[in-house]
Amino acid sequence: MVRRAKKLTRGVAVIGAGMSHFGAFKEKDSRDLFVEAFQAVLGTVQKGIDPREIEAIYVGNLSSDCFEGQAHVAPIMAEWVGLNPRPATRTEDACASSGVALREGIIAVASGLYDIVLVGGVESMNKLTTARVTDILAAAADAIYEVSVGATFPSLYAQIATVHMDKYGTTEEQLMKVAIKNHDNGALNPKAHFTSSIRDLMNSRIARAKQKGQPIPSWTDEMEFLKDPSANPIVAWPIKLFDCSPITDGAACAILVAEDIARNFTDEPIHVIGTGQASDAQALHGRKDITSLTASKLAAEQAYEMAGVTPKDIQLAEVHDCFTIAEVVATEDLGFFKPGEGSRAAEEGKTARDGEKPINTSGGLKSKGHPVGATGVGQLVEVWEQMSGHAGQRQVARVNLALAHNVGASGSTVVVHIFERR
Amino acid sequence: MVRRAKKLTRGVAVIGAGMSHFGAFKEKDSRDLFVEAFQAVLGTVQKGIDPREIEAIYVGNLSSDCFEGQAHVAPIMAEWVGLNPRPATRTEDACASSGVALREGIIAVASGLYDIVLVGGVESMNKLTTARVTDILAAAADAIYEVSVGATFPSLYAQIATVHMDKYGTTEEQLMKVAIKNHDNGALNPKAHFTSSIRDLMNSRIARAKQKGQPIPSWTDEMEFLKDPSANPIVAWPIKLFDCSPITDGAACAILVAEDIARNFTDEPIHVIGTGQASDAQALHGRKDITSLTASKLAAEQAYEMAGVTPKDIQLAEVHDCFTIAEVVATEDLGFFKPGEGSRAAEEGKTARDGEKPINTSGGLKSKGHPVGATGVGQLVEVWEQMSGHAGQRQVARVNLALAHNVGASGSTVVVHIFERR
Amino acid sequence: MEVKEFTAASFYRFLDRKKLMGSKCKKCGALFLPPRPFCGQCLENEMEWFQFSGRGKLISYSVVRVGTTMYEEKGYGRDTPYCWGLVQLDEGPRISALLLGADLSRPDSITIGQSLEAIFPDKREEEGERNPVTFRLE
Amino acid sequence: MEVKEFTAASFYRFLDRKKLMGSKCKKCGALFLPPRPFCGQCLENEMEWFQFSGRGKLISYSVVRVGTTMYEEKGYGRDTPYCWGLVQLDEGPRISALLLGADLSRPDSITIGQSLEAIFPDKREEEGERNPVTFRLE
Ligand SMILES: [Zn+2]
Ligand SMILES: [Zn+2]
Repeated sequence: MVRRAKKLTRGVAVIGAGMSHFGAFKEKDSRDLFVEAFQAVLGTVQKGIDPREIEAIYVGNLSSDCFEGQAHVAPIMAEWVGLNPRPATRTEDACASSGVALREGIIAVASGLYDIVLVGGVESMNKLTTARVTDILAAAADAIYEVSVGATFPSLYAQIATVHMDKYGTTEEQLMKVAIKNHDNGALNPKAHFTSSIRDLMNSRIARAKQKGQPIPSWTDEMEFLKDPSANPIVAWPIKLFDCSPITDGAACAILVAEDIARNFTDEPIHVIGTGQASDAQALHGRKDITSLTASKLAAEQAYEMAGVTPKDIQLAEVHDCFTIAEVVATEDLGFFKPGEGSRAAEEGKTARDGEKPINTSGGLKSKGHPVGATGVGQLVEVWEQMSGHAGQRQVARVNLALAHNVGASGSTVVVHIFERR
Repeated sequence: MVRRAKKLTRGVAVIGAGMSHFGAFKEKDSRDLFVEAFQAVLGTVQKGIDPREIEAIYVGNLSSDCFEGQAHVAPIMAEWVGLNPRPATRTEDACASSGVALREGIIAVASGLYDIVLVGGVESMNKLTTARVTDILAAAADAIYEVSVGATFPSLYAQIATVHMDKYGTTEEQLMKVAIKNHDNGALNPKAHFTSSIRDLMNSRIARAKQKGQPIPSWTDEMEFLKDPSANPIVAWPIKLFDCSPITDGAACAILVAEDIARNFTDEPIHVIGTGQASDAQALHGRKDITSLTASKLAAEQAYEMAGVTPKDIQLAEVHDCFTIAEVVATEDLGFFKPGEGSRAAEEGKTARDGEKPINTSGGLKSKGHPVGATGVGQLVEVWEQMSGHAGQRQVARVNLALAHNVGASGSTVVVHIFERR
Repeated sequence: MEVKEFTAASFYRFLDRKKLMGSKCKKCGALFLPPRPFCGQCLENEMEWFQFSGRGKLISYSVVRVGTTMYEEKGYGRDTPYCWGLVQLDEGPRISALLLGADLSRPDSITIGQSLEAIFPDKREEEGERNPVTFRLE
Repeated sequence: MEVKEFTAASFYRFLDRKKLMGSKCKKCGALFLPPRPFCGQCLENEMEWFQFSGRGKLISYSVVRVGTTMYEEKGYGRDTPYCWGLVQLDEGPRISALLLGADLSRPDSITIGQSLEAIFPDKREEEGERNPVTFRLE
């Protein structure tokens, strides 16, 4: 059978995107976080929208059944934002759950069934202990053959790191630079989980030590801080605490409409010009090479082809940095840098806000936070804010073409979207 | 905003549907069950299909993360049937998870993104104790406000039953007739969980008592058997054991294609002519009336309108009989019988295989089994077999128009599909 | 004690203080029990707390002999059933509640439409557990 | 002992009998470890069991100081780390394995490409638990 070029039968545009605060909110349930994101998205629609016009809702969520004892979250979210009896569907592909919700929303509008769709994601993780969260996240790997030998998410990405280091000479220091850069961005994001740069964190610890009359740490810069195992302990060698994204609660929402009605809602819709999704073996051992995520390459290829653009054209990208090594690999898989050169690019500042290819201006999962089911649509929120010029202190010069890259688990699902401002 | 008539931009047809055996298979994992269903579906495509032509996969699943410690099941299913790196997405709307997977597959083909899609569902529940399964299923209700007061699924449907009895005079005996009818059907379904009629079950217990020299029960017919609390104990009054569907492991698959290529695969495609989905308050207390599921009515209305048919036209229906009362309510909500007359219709045999409106010829969830995530596509398997004349001893006279009705939880999600043989 | 947010955490804190609290939309007057931060009727988010009288009538019920693990651990089971059901408050909204005061050996002695009143057992659950909403048949 | 089906249950039973068993496609010869019932290469379902030698080389690894609850309960933790990694069998397929025999205080003493051999500790897990695939660095 001849492979057809993938094409949507109708154009789809984003008319607004907003998120709850990301952080640790033990007193809130998923539904509360989702309401906060819903109210935020309503506020971003330039000409306003009557929420009753929304025809369906897609909600990404990894595991409220394990985190909160609450399965079947989609209709609850619909109800809590006043959207019953609209169809409400949960999508789950681990940490790509809401990237997939976004994709399903796009497909649904393209199908002609709906003109206006709410897509979102939510996760509430902080009611449990870190140990239980570690277990629940590990279930997104291969429970039978990976979790059994002791796999945790940091240690899965550590496998990728050890091979990347062995093959390309990537260093622990280079990975630290990724964390520093993302915290610098997150410090400018008022809704981020961590709103401090690593230098600020370091300085506040020094100040606290002084205040308490404790021995004053000798760190003179962030790199010394990150190299000190007392400040940055090993989680799963070579992954350290500051290589990991935090355990975050949060929700994010976006509203998609058929392109032909977008200007009823805003003079500056963001057009979805590319979408791609691919799978891979769930277990790392089922893949030929782990210095790269094959599913990232394939999903990106689909999205670039549909959009008719190349990696060079992308002016800003939110990529899935659940661990610092993941950002490095993503920037290679997406074609921004050659294989093995992502770590050096980060070290040289190429991925900084003022670099040639700004990556994770939001702070990324590392600093903005990683409420797993909300992460994919959360990336779109940053793309939306940057493209519509509302990113405040994080604002990059005019962005007309941006990409979002959302990974499920260790790469067995990847979703890539490309957005255009016209 | 003017309400537009919902219409898909491209027609979609089913070219095959198949399922694993339904039952209790503690030695098998979800992936094993899914492979069995996949092999079954390949065997139902009249002119054959190269599985490599399948472009994407949607998998309904309620909670493998709780049942098996395995989240992110979609890419595993894709991998285990050799379909990596195709996009693989899990949908979850409780027991309507694969009804929703079917709907997402339809939408995806209609969108133009894919021409050939695999939809399926899977659940493996029997590795846990009944108590744990009860807990996990209860999580599909409102965990904060229903589970807290002791809600279990039987007791949720018991609420509906007590009100239906109070308002319409529905009796426990009428509900028993539903169970007897569905077991009679399931006894003719070689892949059903229970392949015995209730009379056969009764007789085998009498035979066993004789054999063991125990007191011989005095039951003379199924109704006496079902009225005996030692044979049919109360689970959540007025719901008894034989009002409940079993805890089942199983998987089901179907292949959807764009209508214009359907005849490459079969001379007798089944056309999807209507799809509807609606939500409702998750908690029963959030609804005005519980003698009916509003979401069933709304989803059916959408599907009938899209299909341009009326309830009278439907020749066969698979409806969501997780409990006997659910079947009664469904046959009313779908417009087959007037409100309050569903129980009498069942009693009078109108829903039997040879009745005016055959309901659950497969045996239904009650007897065929209810592997929750697989149930929706499992219903399509029966529709497929009946419409293509392969239902064996269960075969109803030529079926040209059939309906499948899949409920999530106590009715906070409902999906309805209408199929036509032309 | 933080009860500003219209969350489950606030609802259950009020319950411990023997108050059955929902939310009321300042715009359209719609009542929500349990409380919600966002009005499902007019889709606005200006809510205030509203205390329910705790008086209502029975809408539906079930006598449960196979309960959840949590309820089995509380001592309920096949021979020691519990009853829960839906209660319509005098003010309109409905809520799910554990129902006390019925003869559970004769479930059909319970009458739909019967009057009920909220009761507030003294906190005796494990730390971190929440007391269920509880009503007594009159 | 039922080992006919190409399932995880069969795989772990074989492992208890000190055999590292995968499946082999009778049509195209593709090897699968862990075993699969359906060939991912030629999409056929004629499989037979295939015993792996248990010899291989190290592809990647990690020394874990914050483990899952299951591993913490086995006594591993921040000061008593464990190591797992990917092993490429001599026959081609890769598998995830718990790795013994390394100096975990010096993770960089472990060398990618190192030879490994499967070991089969005597069953000492709780009833119902499965022994993990385990390899020893040589
Ligand atoms: Zn209002
Ligand atoms: Zn083969």
